[in-house]
Amino acid sequence: MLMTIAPDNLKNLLDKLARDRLLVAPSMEDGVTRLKPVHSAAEIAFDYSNTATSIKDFLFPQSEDLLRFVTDGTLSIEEIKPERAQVAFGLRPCDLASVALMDKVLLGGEFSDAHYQTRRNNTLLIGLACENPADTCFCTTYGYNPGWAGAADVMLYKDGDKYLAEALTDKGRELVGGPGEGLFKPADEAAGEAVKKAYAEKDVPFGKEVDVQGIDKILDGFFYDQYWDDISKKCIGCGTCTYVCPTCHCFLLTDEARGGQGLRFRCWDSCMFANYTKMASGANPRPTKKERVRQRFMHKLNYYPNRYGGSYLCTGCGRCVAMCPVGLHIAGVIKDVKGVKAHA
Amino acid sequence: MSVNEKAAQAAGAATGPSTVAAATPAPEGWEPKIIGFACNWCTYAGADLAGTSRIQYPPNIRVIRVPCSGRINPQFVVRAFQRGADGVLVAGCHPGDCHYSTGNYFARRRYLLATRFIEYLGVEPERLEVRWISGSEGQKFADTVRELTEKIRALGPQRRLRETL
Amino acid sequence: MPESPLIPLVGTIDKITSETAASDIKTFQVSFDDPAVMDNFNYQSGQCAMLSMFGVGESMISITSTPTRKGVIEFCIKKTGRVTDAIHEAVAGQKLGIRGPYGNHFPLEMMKGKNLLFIGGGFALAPLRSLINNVLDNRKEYGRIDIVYGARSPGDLCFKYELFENWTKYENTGVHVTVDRGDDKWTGPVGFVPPYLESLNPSAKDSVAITCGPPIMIKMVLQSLSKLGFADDQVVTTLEMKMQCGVGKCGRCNVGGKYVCVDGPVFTLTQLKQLPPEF
Amino acid sequence: MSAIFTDHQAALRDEVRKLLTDGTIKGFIGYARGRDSYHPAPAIVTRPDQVDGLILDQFCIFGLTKYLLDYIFEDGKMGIVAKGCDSLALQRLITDHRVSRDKVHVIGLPCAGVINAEKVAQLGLGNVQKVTDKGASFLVEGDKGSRELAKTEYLWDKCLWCEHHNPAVADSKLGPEVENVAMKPRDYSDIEAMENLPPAEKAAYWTRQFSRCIRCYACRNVCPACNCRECVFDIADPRWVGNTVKLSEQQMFHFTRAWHVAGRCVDCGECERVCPMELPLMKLQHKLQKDIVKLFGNPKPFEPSEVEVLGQFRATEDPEEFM
Repeated sequence: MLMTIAPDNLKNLLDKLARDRLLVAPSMEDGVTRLKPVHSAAEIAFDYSNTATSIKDFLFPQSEDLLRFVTDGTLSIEEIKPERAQVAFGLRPCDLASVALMDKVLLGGEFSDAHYQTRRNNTLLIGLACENPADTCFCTTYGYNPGWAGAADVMLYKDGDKYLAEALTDKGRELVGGPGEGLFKPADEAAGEAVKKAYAEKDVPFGKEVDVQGIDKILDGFFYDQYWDDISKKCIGCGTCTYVCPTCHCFLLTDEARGGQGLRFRCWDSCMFANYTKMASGANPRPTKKERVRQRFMHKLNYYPNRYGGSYLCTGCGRCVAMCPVGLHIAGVIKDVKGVKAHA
Repeated sequence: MSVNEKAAQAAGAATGPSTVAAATPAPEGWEPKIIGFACNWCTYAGADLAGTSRIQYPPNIRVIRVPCSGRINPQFVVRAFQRGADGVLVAGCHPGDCHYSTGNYFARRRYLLATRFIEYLGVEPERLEVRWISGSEGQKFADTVRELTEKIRALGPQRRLRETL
Repeated sequence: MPESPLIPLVGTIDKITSETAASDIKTFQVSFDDPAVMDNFNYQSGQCAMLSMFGVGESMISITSTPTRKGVIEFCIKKTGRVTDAIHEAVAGQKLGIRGPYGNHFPLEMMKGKNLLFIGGGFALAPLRSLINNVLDNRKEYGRIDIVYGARSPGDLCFKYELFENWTKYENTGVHVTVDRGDDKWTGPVGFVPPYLESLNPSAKDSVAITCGPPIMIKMVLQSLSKLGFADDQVVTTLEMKMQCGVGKCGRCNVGGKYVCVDGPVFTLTQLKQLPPEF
Repeated sequence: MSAIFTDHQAALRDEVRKLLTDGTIKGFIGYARGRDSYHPAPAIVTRPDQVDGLILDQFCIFGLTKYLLDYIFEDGKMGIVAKGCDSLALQRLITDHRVSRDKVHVIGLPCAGVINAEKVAQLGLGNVQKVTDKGASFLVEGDKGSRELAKTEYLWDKCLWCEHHNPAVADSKLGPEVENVAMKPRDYSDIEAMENLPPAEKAAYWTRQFSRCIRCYACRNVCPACNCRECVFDIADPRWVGNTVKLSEQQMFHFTRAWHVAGRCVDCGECERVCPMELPLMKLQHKLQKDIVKLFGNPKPFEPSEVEVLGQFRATEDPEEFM
């Protein structure tokens, strides 16, 4: 069912939510708009194309406590569970799409990641459709669009001076009927659907330039191509692309102990770092930038779709396009590989 | 702290200026913890002399003996603050007296810069003390430790660079 | 039981056996502190487990004991990095964390009724030992068994009690040991494993070769096996990669589209040849 | 001062093609078109057929010299294009004995200032077609509009006080040298303002900045002074900075990084420019610089010298504060 909510009511709702759970929202600080914990709606930026960091920070945080241990003489281990409730507001369609891709890795297979599952359960996702896609946005390349609701519990679409709202899950309906009671008004279904359609069909110029169709198959035979040599030379081996990416999920486990007790953490790691695959013996299967750069793009465009069926491990959020210091980003690689292929 | 702030801190996120240092009073029974980096040839001997001469000074300092003040990487100072020191004393031979001739001259340049830099990052300047204390200056060592302890007692616990585990 | 697969269970090191003269390789017998977990810890030859030294970190180690001898879990560990250093410093009775078992296992079904040729080098005999004891415990189900093993020097030979006492007792089973350099007491063959293997000239007919060793040895052994007429699907080997999670999430142990922690570590040469050479 | 990089693009391509063809160099480090006309990207070409991809325009800011470290263990020369500021970075690497001068062929690029693309990209001029030097301003013509942009407002800050318009190290030069005067004096007023804040406010400021850091190491990886064979942050034991991302570790990281290049920073500003979270990293370096100038009487600590500021002392002239 479609509803509308006035901006003031939305702010009231967010303020209300901030009282009993962690409110995460786009907020501008020193010129950077990123998703961060805020105390009230007053801190929220409502006018932004996309946030510098993604929802990943809160479903799969950069550092996460896994367990506490005591090692004085004996050993005891206590699992730490991320029990806090959180609500994330203002998620763009690319981030909402990324959640499904992360779910496949972290919740799929023989082992399910309990920490991630708990955070998923405890987090209410409120999406906000894109009014003005940035120059670097290319979500439409992957079949998403500026109105894509993905994993959202509630999806909002700015419609003139109000927001069109749709509750998509039980969690979302609980929000509308619970804390949101009296703040939402029923919307005209037909007019609402028209708004949704307009967002879904919104032009994403960069998306038109990048055609991903069939790249997984092309890459099957592209592993040994000279291209990886050429392109990887300019990589500086920083972790920017992987850390701002909403779908990169590689991590490491690390301990910190002081005086017989300590914590084990799970922290993001980056396949672009030289030490990433270096073994204790000193052997490193991916010793140079070439192997590392190739790994990152093969993973996103070939290994992942082959392993998890279909979708690519990229949602076209454009963060790596905007932030890679040397302009080595996935949209460029897709274009290049197809270009190289076309000439070959 | 509100639920929000606790949670925000748990997320490793900034909690805004409201939680910055100083605001929280020192806990009951708190005693300043001071790490003293002392060069082996002068200051350590000076500290020893203070002891054998039975000069009283506060027990708040934990001395770490190093070969030379030139060995004391400012990283050590930041690490000490990170791991719970409320104050740090860096001490070595007087200029001209270095056992290795010139180590303390390099240390002097380094700490002229480092004291200012650490202050610039928001650590109260009183928390880092650099002093030349010779092997015969047992009294100076004791006085330095006493003054430093009192200054830090007045400031309260150092939370600026302290890690939370 | 912890909810997360990343949380280890508490175990104890029961017994430590030094394997080599330099004591840089030791076998650790461990048990879970919870008897119920100990009873339910079912693994197969070729699988690994993640051992935790708290405050230092975790390491993925192959299980060297055989599931046919229940109640014994052993890991053979070489001192190579921070975690293994810490394990080597441990004394019997010390606690550690264990989680697992992880990965696939040696394809026992495909080996049934076949002649088996084991080729190991250095401390990489560890995963093979699990399989060797496994098949020897069911000796009748297999054909001839040959174990070819080499190490740098007599002092570097692992599992001497198995090589020279236990395994030689079985019928129709040959143990062939070589060293790169002998010493004044060594009377056996001297030389690298691949030429030694070729000199033994094992028959490829109805055989499966299982090899484990340092990368350079594997590379040469694979060439030798090919010369001896072994087809790719008759050759089984294991891969080693850096691992953090062990459960196919953390993303670093992949070789092409395969994760060594869940899809490996055991691969046939046929499978291996379909992977990019990033191992 | 009227030179536009684009004027030299053809000459650059010709020279690189010649150098590659006659075997003088085995590869060339330059610029190619990036995601749009405002963001040229570094490019390393090794074959003559790639040379036509090289570009030069007034947005070419990226300091390329650090790439030379990728080739120090290989035979043969690498070619590189270097502005004045880049040549300081190159001198840094040479002075630190990390790059051998005879293994680099430097094509010098006299520079009257690089336009801050991040500012211009906001103006909606579309795809940039042409940039003309008008003395005190640049005329930027795009397919959606043109604007005359005052240099004092639209150049990178470092270009305004730059005193190194002409490359100090070069085997050949593109175009005549430009007049080597700073557009305005080096200015540390923002550093002084920060120094005058009470400790709690300084702490609040840096807490806010450092807690935004994602520890991608882009600042380190782009820095020509961060050229250690093995970086302290990559060493597992002893581990000076843990993997966990929390304020105390971020501070340790940034303190260490800044301190390790104290007195060695060439003031190229690349760390701050590439930071995806826009941390004001040069505020750390400028503080160190300012103090070095004041304390040790070294007027230009950003010019590499054989003995670095913290690797020397003056027994009697250095200030004495620790008696």
